[in-house]
Amino acid sequence: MTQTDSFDDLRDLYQEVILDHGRRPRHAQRLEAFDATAKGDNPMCGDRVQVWVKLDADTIDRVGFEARGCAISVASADLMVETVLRRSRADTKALFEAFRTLARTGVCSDCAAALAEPMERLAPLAGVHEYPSRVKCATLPWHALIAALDGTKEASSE
Amino acid sequence: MTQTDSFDDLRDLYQEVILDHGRRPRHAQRLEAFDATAKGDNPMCGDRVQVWVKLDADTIDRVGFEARGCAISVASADLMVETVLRRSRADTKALFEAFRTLARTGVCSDCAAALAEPMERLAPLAGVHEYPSRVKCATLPWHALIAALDGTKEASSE
Amino acid sequence: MNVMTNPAALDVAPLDVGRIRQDFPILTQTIRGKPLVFLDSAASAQKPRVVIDAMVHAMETQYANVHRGLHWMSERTTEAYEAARDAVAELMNANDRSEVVFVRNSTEAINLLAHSYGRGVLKRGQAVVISGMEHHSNIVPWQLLRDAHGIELRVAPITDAGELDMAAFEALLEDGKVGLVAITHMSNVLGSITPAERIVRIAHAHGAKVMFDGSQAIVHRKIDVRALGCDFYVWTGHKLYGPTGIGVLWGKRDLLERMPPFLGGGDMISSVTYEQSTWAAVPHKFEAGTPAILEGIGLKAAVDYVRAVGYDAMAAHEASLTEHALSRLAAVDGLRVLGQAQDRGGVISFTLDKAHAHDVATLLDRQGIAVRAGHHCAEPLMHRFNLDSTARASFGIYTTHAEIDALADGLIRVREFFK
Amino acid sequence: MNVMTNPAALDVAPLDVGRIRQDFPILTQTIRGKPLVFLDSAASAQKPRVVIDAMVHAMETQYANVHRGLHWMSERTTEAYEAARDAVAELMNANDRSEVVFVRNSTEAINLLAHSYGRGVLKRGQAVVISGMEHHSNIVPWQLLRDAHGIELRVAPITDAGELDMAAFEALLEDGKVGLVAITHMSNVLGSITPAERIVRIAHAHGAKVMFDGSQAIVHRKIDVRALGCDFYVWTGHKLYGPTGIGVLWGKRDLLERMPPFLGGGDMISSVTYEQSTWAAVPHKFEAGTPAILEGIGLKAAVDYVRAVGYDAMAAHEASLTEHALSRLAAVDGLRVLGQAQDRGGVISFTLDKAHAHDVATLLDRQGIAVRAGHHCAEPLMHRFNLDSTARASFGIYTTHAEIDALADGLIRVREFFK
Ligand SMILES: Cc1ncc(COP(=O)(O)O)c(C=O)c1O
Ligand SMILES: Cc1ncc(COP(=O)(O)O)c(C=O)c1O
Repeated sequence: MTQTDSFDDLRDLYQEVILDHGRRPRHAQRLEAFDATAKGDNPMCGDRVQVWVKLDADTIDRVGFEARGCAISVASADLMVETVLRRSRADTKALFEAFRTLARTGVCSDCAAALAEPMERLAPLAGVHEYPSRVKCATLPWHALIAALDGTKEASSE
Repeated sequence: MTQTDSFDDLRDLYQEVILDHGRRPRHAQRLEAFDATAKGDNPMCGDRVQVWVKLDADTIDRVGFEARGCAISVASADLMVETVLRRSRADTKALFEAFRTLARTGVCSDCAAALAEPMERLAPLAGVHEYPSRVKCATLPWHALIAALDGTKEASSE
Repeated sequence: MNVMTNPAALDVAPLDVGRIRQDFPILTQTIRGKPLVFLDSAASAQKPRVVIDAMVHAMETQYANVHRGLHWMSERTTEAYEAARDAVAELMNANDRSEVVFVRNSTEAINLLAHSYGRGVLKRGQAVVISGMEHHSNIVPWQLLRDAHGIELRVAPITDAGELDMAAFEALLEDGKVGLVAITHMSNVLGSITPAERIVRIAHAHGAKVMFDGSQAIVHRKIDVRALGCDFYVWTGHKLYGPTGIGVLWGKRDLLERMPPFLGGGDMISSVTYEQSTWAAVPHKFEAGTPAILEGIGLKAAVDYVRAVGYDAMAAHEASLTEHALSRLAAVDGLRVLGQAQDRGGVISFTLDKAHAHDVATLLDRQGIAVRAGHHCAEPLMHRFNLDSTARASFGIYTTHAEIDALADGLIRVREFFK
Repeated sequence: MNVMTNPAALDVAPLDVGRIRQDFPILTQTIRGKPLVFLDSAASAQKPRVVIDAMVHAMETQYANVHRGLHWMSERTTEAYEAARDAVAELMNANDRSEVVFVRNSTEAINLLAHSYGRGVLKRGQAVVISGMEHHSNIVPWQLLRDAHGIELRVAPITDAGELDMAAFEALLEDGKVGLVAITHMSNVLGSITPAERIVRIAHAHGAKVMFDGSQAIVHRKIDVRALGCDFYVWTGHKLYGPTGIGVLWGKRDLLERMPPFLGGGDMISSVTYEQSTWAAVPHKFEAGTPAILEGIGLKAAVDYVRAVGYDAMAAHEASLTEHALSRLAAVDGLRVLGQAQDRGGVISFTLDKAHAHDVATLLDRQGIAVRAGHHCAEPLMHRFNLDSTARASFGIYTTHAEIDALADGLIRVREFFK
């Protein structure tokens, strides 16, 4: 039971990359200078996240976040930041839709080819589709990010 | 189907005496002179009855009633009058209890011996015990009578 | 009398009643040694095997409380329960699944509306219009609202034929004070179907919202809330071959969003502190506490079943039964049918001279035939026709023409008996 | 820690858990290939065969709407449904069956009370006291009452151990303004059982009525409302091994009689005219519309089942499970149990350092173990302990010591995983 491979059954959902980003998120910080910010709130479980965005014209230049929640929501926020940096608003929204499909269904078969590479980074989160209630943990930071880009102050993943 | 004996299945509940008293009640009248009166009301089905009582000291001298309801409630009211005439209040209440048992259970095995003869007159109503909701039709006039004797104005068989 | 459309004209395969009856285990029962002839479906319908099985399957293989569980059983149960909302939304052609609020029954749905729309949106001095043929469940909640909140209650009269008096109805709306029209879509006593689209047009023209009590109508007609154009529509699961304990309030989303909650508690909140709580989004805002989970699952099976049978086939079958019943009953000496609406469903109330309705019901029961007798929770309607009670026969998809013949024959016997 | 009475001391035959488990078909399920370890009974309990069978039997052999039918099916269904009232009255040692009002769940029961007692009997300026460990269902209805009706809401604090602070509680009552104390009989988060008799004594001495939220307590303790001396007691069927969709409000008859109705509609009236309606006698005054008939029938089977097993045996079994669990969990590194009440039932909330409660629940689920995670509909209580969420394991009569070992072992794995 204490052998590493005995965690196989747990690992399919909590892959190493999730554990790692959940434990040591690289982008968990409030930005000093930012163009937009929004909060996300999952009333069903109490998860909360805030996202700050610095833009460079239409391109996302920096993103920081503060999250209070489970490993999945923190890891998802951190991976999200890495995925959207230097992307346009439109690309980011397309990524969100693709990720939402991935999180809900476990695959994103009809995702645009252009998204294939960035989506790879998010692939470790595909396992949440088995847990409908955890899907919201994974998508919550994205909801907040999109809300910030849209100029809405609050998002809910309800 | 039009032969008389084909009604056997209906007759066990609606014995001839019930049909007869239901159709042509002998005591369905408002008394001009009376000592007590009360109404009875079955809100579940809309049956209504009013009973008037003339007393001779402690003895019931005359009873009249007006009923709006089914054959069973009218017949029961009429048979009730015939049963309680010239009886004391106490006897009447004992009869009511005995009748209530009869109507609910179909028998009154532990009825006081003294009641055997008057109870015979009420025996045709025993069949209602198979119809819990019709039991109330049969006991409604009794509730009104007892309410009148007790000086209460209204009774409900709910 | 024009009883709905002629089945042939509808171009649907006629209902195979024999096959349908095999889906309802209870129909093989005997009553007092006679085969059960169940003509009380308007009070509550029998349950098909698929409904029973769906509930049993949930209890035996996947059950837990819903919405907040992160574990397998809870996830699966939540999916099954929420699938009922999808099924209902589709059944009614709702814009959105969030417009479907689950309640216990029609009665609770109307009370919810009387509370949350009545106290929360209507203003003192406004009026609510009901009709002269409402079930108590669509009268009393508005009386309570009237007495507690100063909302006027107006009653649109009905004609001797048992139809809504449309001129009088419109006149009631003329002063512009009416905020809500709450009217039955089909009378549980007369069988009359009200002209829903016209009611909506008139009400909306006068600035009033419309709620239909579809407790009966949903069993007989395909309900398309978008086509009807109404604002709220309520019905009750147990009459649509589903379990007891679950009913539906459908409402337009923006209206539901404007309404304050009704019951407070778990599941309907967004956050709670002692000072203040905030509410979940619709429909959850109106669903406090552990919902009727198993009943939702059973209701989904009922909705699927009804859709598989098909409303066209059901309506045609019932029209044919009703036509047959009206003609057979017309031949019973001393029998009077209450109401002669042009547009009617499979519910027929009647009186028999010389025999009180309760005696009629009991004597029919003696012959294995179940009909209802009484005021049918519609006392004011009874009074309108100077009656205290009627007997009522009502039909479901499993009702046969032979059962209607049994009813007519049974009534002839009752009549002879009381001659 | 003194967890209830030692089973041996109670002199009852220990529960034969193996036999009990055979009564619950769902327990043979596997989750992700692992045997189901269901430790979420406090959210909703599984259903024994007898409950399933009772509901199926009704749907297959005797079903119709209740109370108004004069025919066989309706008479039999009414008897079966009303027998549930007798069973509940006996279970709780009520004075009278008419003191038992059927509602959907605890949440509706409390809302009914907040409406009918709160608006109908309490006066503006009076206060209601709840405690610091209430479920949202016993918070939000009183907030709605406060905001709509000017009733003050007071919160009796709890201690760090998770017990009601009795001195502070009594102090809240001192000014004599408190009309009602509405307090949980057992916390669904901490497992704490509140000192019901003392609460009643203190409240009554200050002129306040007492309602207990027995949603959890009824599952673990024999409830004798006459011995408790309380005025109202509410619980919910689905936690006592019964179906969803049915719950109980018990109230002293004279109090119920003084309360105005809550929902209006069929079955709760005595007579209806447009001008005015009058109400049926209790309990029917509070039961508007077609009740949860099948659920009442299922609840009766559940009550009979629980009584056959016996509360003494159930309580002893749960005490033994709880003791075992507390000692096994104490050995898990970084695990903290919330609350250390002296008197407690089989519900244990805990946190694990390094792992969020949701991750704990998901990782346990991966091992076939169902626990709940979140705020457990008790946000203010969470905040009291500076938490957003905990994981919670809760036990039923079918829970085994081996399942608790599985939980402890599973948690050790989770802890390792997140190390
Ligand atoms: C203490 C307590 N009160 C109230 C409730 C609400 O019960 P229900 O959701 O059945 O209304 C629960 C359970 O959810 C509970 O544990
Ligand atoms: C027209 C109508 N409205 C309302 C109701 C009330 O339905 P429920 O008792 O299920 O609330 C009924 C049936 O009883 C009905 O026929």
